[in-house]
Amino acid sequence: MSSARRTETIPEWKKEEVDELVEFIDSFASVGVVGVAGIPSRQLQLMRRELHGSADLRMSRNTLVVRALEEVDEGVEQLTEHVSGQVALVGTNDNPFGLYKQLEASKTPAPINAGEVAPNDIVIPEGDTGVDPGPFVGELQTVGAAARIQDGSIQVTEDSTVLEEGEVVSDDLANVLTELGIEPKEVGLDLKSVYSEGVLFEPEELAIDVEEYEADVQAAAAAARNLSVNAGYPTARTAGTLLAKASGEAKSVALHAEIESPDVVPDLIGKADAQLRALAAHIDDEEALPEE
Amino acid sequence: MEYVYAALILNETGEEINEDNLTAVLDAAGVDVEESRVKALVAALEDVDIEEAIETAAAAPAAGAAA
Amino acid sequence: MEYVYAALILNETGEEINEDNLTAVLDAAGVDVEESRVKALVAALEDVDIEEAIETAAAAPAAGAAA
Amino acid sequence: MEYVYAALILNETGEEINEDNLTAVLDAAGVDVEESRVKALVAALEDVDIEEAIETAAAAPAAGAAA
Amino acid sequence: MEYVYAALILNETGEEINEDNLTAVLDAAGVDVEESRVKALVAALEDVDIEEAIETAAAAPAAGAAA
Amino acid sequence: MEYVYAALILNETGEEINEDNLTAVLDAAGVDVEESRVKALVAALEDVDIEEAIETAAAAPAAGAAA
Amino acid sequence: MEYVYAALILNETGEEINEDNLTAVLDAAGVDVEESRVKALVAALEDVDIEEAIETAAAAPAAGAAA
Repeated sequence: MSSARRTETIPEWKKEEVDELVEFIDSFASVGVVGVAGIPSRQLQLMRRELHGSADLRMSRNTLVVRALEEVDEGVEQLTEHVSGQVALVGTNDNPFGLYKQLEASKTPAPINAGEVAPNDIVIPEGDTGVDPGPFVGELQTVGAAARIQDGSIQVTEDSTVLEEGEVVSDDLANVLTELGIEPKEVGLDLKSVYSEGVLFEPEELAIDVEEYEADVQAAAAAARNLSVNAGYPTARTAGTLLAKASGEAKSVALHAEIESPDVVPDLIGKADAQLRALAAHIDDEEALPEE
Repeated sequence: MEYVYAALILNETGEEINEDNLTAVLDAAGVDVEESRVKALVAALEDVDIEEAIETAAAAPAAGAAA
Repeated sequence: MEYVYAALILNETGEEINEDNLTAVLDAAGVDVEESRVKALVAALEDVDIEEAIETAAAAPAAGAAA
Repeated sequence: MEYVYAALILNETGEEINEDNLTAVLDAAGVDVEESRVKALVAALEDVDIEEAIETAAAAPAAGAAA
Repeated sequence: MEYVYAALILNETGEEINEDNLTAVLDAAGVDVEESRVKALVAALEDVDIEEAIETAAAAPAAGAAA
Repeated sequence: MEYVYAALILNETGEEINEDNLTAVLDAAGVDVEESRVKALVAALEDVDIEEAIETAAAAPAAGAAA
Repeated sequence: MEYVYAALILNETGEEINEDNLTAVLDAAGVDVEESRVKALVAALEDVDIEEAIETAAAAPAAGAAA
């Protein structure tokens, strides 16, 4: 205790808190900052429980979090720029990409209130609103939706972007969205940045396009199949294809060469017949083709 | 349809498709050849590009028979 | 293809598809007949139902379209 | 089809596709070789570009699908 | 591809597709046989129903179209 | 694409597709392994049904991965 | 298929596809490497333009086209 640095006077409890935060940071391979704004505390407890085992959340005063990050140093202090507003530290020994995926998946839609900033473009989708004709059609039009009365109800005639990302939600719009049950916000732990084993990841770097990887796997599998078959190197997965290819080649050669082999004679007969009918189609003379 | 096949054989061998040749082929096959049909066929084929006509068929041969 | 055409002519006329008949038809068409091909064809046709082969081919859509 | 496969092996190895070579390959495979079929095969392949025939099969499977 | 052709010949003739038989066929065709490739082929074919593989190809030309 | 190939080797051998195994395979191939790519691949493949993807590739053979 | 994937990794990284390198990669993936399969693969790839082979769709049903 006596050896502790004391360059400034801070209360003992703060020191202990910082020590605990340092311990938290040190105990995980990856540490990140998550936004927790707008999450009701009950929901937050639920999320924390769901993360249990794969990641831990630690909340504290931002000033103390910054102090702890700076104390650990080693690169993790780069996270301090994200420590503002309602945030928490998240730590995991799992893959940071996996953490991001898990956090994204746990987000749930939520209504947006008047005065809030739109986190993304807000769109009222085309379709039947299910609302009976009345003043609501005017409210829709006022906020910028293409709406009219049709078939006994109010219809939105095309996808209408009623607010762009970063703009503030008006009272009118909030009311319309509530009426339509549109929840444009995604509430959940919002990963702002992760420091993992020497690398700082931004969320856009952590967002994985699974479909792209799936396409890559398909392409890789196709490449291997192609190489195996085209090089004539049989594997358990391609032996059947190789056999089929070889037999197809033989058949093709037999047909081209018109080899009188039992395997292709039926095809040759079919071909002759097709040719016959093709030629006959050019003959427009009953006397030449009385059978037709 | 044997008359048309006879024409196809001649086409394949490069022989002229005329009355004599057609009759000879059909004769050999035991056909009781009708002169008027032979005449009509020769006339009808005069303006037909046989290779072109049968190529369409050759492109999509009898897969059915194979399968 | 002339060997197959010859067989089909015989099939149309109801004559037996044997070496002699095939050779006669091909001869008449001016073909320099190869006995081995005639033999091979006759052997191959032993197990083939010609009518069925034609019908199957005709039933196949593309072949039909081509014809 | 074993006769054709034998020809394709010879084609692949660059050996001449003649009666002796075909017979040797088929013999080795335990085939009771019929001379006439070997002759017919050699005759039929004389004017055929085997590589092209193989490639046509690989390159235009659409025809197969259509048929 | 000659190794695969050789396997198909043996399949047609009903002979066992083993290293000895494959080597004999390839030898006869003048192939400088590589034991490892023969082994690999035999191993790969162990669990394959050859007839089915061939038939699948003939019966499902749609896959060809996809290519 | 080498990272994906490495994953497919592991899939084929039944080994777990994790960071250590991928890194080992890539290392052995002389790849200067980027840890973050390995991590991303592991995370992404958790949500990919690899066998299904392989089967899709087999059913509709297409141009493989251009290097 | 793991042997082929190993070759594809080496191809991608520009390393030579030889027995030693293939074995190293497969070893690292926990494969109980069979020398004969490695040899066979190296032999099979010797005369192959890998890039081209990868890109050429290996459609099984060449038979489709033939038929």
